[in-house]
Amino acid sequence: MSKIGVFICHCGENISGTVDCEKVATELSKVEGVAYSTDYKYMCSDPGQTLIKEAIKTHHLTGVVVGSCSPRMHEVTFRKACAEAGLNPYMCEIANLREHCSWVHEKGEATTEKAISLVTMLVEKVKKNKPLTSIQVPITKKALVIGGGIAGIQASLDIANCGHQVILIEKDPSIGGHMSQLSETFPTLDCSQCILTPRMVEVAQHPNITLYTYAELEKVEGSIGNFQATIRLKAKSVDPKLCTACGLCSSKCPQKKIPSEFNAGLGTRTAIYVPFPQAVPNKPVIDKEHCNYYQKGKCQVCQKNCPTGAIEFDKPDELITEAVGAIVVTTGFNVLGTDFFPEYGYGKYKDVITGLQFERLASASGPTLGEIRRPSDGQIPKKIVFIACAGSRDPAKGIPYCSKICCMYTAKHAMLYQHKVHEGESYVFYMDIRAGGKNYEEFVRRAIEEDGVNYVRGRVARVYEKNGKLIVKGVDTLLAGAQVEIEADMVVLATAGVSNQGAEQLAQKMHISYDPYKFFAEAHPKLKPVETNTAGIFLAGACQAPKDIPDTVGTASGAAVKVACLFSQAQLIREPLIAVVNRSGPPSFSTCVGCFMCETACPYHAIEREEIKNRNGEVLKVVAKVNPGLCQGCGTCVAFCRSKSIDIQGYSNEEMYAEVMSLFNN
Amino acid sequence: MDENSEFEPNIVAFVCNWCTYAGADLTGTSRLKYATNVKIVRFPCTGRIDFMLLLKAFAGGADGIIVSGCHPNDCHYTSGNFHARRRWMALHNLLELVGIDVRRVRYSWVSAAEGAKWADLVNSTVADIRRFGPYTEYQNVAKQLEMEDSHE
Amino acid sequence: MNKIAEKAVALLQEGHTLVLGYEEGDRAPRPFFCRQAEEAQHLVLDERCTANLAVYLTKPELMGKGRVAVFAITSSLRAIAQLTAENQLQLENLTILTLTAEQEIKTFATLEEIRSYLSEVPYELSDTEKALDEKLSAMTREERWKYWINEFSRCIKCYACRAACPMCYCTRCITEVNRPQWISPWPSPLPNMEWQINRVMHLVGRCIGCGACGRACPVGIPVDYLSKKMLQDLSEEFGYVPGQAMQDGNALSTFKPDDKENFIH
Amino acid sequence: MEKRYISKEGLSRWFKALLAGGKRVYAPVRNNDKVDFKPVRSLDEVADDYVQTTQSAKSTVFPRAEVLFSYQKENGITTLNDFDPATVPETVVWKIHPCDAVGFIPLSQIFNEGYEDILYKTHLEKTTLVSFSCSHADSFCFCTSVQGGPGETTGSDIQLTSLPDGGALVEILTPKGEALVQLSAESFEAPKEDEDKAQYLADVPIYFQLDEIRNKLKDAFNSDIWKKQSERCLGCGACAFVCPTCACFDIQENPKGSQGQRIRCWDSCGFSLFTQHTSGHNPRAVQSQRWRQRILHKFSYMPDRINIFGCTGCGRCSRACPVDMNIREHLTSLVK
Repeated sequence: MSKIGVFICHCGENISGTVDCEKVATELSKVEGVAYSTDYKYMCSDPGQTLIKEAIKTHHLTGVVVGSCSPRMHEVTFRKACAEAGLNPYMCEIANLREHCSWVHEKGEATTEKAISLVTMLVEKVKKNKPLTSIQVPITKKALVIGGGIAGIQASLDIANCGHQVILIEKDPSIGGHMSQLSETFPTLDCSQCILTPRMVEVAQHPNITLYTYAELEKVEGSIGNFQATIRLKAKSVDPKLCTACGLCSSKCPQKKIPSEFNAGLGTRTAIYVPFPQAVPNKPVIDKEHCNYYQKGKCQVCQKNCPTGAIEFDKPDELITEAVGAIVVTTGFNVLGTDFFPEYGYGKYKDVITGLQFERLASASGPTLGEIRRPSDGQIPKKIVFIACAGSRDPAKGIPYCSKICCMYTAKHAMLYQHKVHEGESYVFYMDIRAGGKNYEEFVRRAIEEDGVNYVRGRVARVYEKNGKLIVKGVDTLLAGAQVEIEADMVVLATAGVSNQGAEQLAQKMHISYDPYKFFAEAHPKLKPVETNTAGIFLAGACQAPKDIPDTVGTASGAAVKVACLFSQAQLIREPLIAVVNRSGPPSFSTCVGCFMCETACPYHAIEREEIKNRNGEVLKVVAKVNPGLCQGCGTCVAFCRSKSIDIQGYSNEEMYAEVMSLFNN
Repeated sequence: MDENSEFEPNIVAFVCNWCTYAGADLTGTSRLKYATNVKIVRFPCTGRIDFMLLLKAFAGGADGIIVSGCHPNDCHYTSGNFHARRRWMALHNLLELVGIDVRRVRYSWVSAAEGAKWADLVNSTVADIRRFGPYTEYQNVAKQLEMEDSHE
Repeated sequence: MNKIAEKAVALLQEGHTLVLGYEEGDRAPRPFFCRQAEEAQHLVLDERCTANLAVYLTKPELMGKGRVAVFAITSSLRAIAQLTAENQLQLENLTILTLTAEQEIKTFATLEEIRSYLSEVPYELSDTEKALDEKLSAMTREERWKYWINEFSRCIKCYACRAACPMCYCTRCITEVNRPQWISPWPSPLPNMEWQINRVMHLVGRCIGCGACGRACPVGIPVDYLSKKMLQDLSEEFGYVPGQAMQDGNALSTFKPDDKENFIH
Repeated sequence: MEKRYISKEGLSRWFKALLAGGKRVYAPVRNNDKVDFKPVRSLDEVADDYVQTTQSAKSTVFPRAEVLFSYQKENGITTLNDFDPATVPETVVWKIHPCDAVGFIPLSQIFNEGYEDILYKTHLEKTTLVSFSCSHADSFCFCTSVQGGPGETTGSDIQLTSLPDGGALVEILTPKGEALVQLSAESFEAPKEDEDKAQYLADVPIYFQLDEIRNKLKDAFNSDIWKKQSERCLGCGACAFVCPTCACFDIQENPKGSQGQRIRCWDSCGFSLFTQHTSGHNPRAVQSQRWRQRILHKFSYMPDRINIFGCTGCGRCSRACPVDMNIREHLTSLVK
């Protein structure tokens, strides 16, 4: 038999100004199951809370309803008070008499009647409430960071510096990512490698970081606090323990014409190679696709030349499984490749290049050692055209979004060109200049005003070759659509940033959401910018959307903090307001029939499959089970389940039914 | 009409905790006034709202129902409101098929910032239901235990 | 011996423990459980066979542990495809056969084969269903309410509609849930309607439109109209085609961010 | 038993008199292809040209749902409103078939065995059964095999046999029947002496010997036949709900705040939930056990205990079954 206590707060005069609180308390005392009912000036005050606590003890209350301000204000306060008096906090409910009643209605009988209804509703609900206990999930305090670009590096270092173990995996032979390919960085024009490489070394040497390069995620099982990640360590064909990085193998390798990924195709490399001089780890790998031995069965020149016998052909990939408590995804982005701009002649004319290729030309470690030279003939271009928004903001190209970084790097490119080719002329075709960021606008102004870059607002319609020149045809929309034609020596396309190859498959492996452009989706675009819908999996950097370095590093540190917060707890404590699939004895075990349609209804992939077995281990039934670590308590599955086999604690079918039907009891 | 001018409809609102409940809180803190006829039931998410509760409310004697939650793309749980919307699309269609007065169910998106919209929603719903009159058509059938009464 | 019987004998000899088909009944062919070769001669399969045999496939006590063959008519195939998508059937334990328009016996090896066969047989309302639809669509809202309440008031809650439906395989139906008692168990007009609304809502994106519910109703309430009409009204928006399971789940367990409605303001 | 003749006009006059007396009159009414008992206001509404109504007339005496009592609690005091016999109206069931009328005999025995069910008793007392002998039968009818017949008068208060002239031969069987005749005594004439009721009765095509079947049933509990017979049974309640003798019911609560009703409503032994225990255990876990129960209850347990069959041969269950579970066929197959 329920013994419910009802406590009506006057909230000074905020409630009692329009609601007859005394009458509400009196009427509620007549409701079946109400053992005690009273009103008081300030229920949330110390004496008010004491009143509740005393009543719980004196009247052996089984439930409490406080008629006061919004539960969003003081639900926690009153539940805590109940807990202190020995009543399960989830046996306390709040009727919103202030925001939903006294403040929105005039003084009068109808307002008091409504208040009585609101409290009665919660009395009927609390009669059906069940005591709940918080959910405790153990945590493996080790994080997995996927992707060794600047985001992954930053996140790994932050987590590691908090004293937690980190496993960092990178699919390429070296960490560093796109940032290692950049020349200078905006808006300060400091050398990218100069600021990055110390971090790369720090990662390699950090006692809390285990680095696996040339490694990819195979699969993930488990949930927040307790993931099992299977990692594929791709065979490098070189034993890093024996290799001294002397470089003899590379210099002897007969395959010398492989386009270098690091140089964005502007240089070449060998089949056994270190991607760039500052690579971490600085040990070569054999690119099987281009290696004579792997492709044709003979060569082995590297093996013959290796002084330490480090070459190990035909070693298979290795799969390792690591238990981790959290995952940070920092797999970065890519830039649009060839064939995408036939109208700009990319892929057709050697001197139409991407922004990333320009970075390599401008980089001191690049194929031209930092001199801006045309790929076609090595001449220094006298006139150069930069085309912004190459693909971006172009729904016709399927990319309606802004790639965000192009305005800034284009300004930087033009500036670098002007610094390196003093007599050169540079033009930038743009749609809008988006230079929102600290010192960004000033940077663009400097390019225009100090370095004399010509900014032309308009789109380029076509680029074609004529007499050894690249003719850039466009319009200047600021000059009322005047036709512009520039005879350029080189054209640089600020191609759109797109999601990385394999992003979709990776998302599916981890059960995280992604947008139509295969960028990974945040749990909330504003308030949960580094979380995913899967608890325990976080995002940082350009895998979410194109981002510049400051934003990337910012989100990486943000994600690292989320991981550190999780790891700072002895156990993960969660509110028990989660869904539960019923269980009963044999022969049914559960009323769930295992249609698993709830699986797709759940935004959090919290529905798992449980096999119910007999003593001989035979599977009798497969039923749904809610992972309490993943469930966020939205209850979508509850309303969806046809047999009502799933219910949600705190908002159960019985509770909600009683609350609603109380309105119609008379 | 005149008989109904005195009629005070009984309306129940099923709202989500994160948007509409908070929006209604904002109506309160903004001291915007609205009719007393609507009582709010708080759900974690519109995705949680069982369509049977709507039918039960009508059977119990509700003259009108408001169902409201976060705007599309604003769901606290990302997609609960999208699931809810589909469910309502199906339900709405079915209720029309069997001749239930769907004008009495008002679906809305009210965000936590739309305190004024909540007040408007309540007031316009109350005004509409007052004009439609009590939902006796449904309530009379709800009272019938024996079937023979129904078709005479 | 007809070729259905011959095939059944062969199936039994191949090790099937049960061949599910039809035999002559009092008014029309009825479901028949052929477990012995001697019984196979009773089997028939023609356009008079309307019962949806898929309803039996989810009853373990009838199916047993052996291999089962089923002579499936089009609606049974649709049900089998949907039941498989709902994890209720393991196709590897089933041999599914049908009689094609050319009167050939066709055996399906995979779900994809069933789906591709079904995609050649578009689903649409019959003429009588269209006539009822026209009649009801022409009614005012109040007339429709009177019509259906009058119909539902004749319901005796025998649950033949549920029992005959291949998609109603829950071991505990919502009507049997009593905490809370969503639907009053006695056969009064309103609980009868509530039951039908539940039944139809539970079939959204799942109903395969076989009409078994309507045929089963002993008092002749056109309950199948409701689920079929919903199927017709919503299939386009929800992208549901009977027998062709949806991409990533059920119509009501998935969504499009740009789902179109005109009543949420 | 008195015999009379009533002309077509007399019938019409008498029927008006019944209604004028304030009685509730149930009669078969056509609704599309189904005919069922409904309250009527004129003889024109009454259907003819059918063999059998979909449902029996038992709901007139044993309603599908009925309030046993209601209660309310106010200011701590609970008031109980018990079933009030005075609220039950005088009722005439017009044009039921002999197989329906005779069905009230086993029903009464079930409801009165050891304890008199006041609701059932009151309903039956206030109900007068006007049966019409059968002029048509179909292949589902088998009344003659279960001790009945198309002109069987047991259970009826009055039996009419329709004559080609539109009038009817009247057999007044009980004082209740006599009272009904008295409402319009002038409409009744002396019967024609040479009129032979038998010539107007239907020829029931199906007949089988039940004795042998009953003998077989004695040891049939563990037989495999139930499994075989019930294979296609879907487990719905159609057969039980259309049956004139099925009497199973459930007791349910209809609470609303601090008031409520206790309701009795029909139930069926064919439902899996019927015997399910709270623990989850179900002594009749599968449909074959439930089918066995249905047959044994009607043809073995009832005759053994209360000396009457739980079947009147009306054939409704066979007609209503969505999968053609023909009871005659299953009974006769027991002895094949």
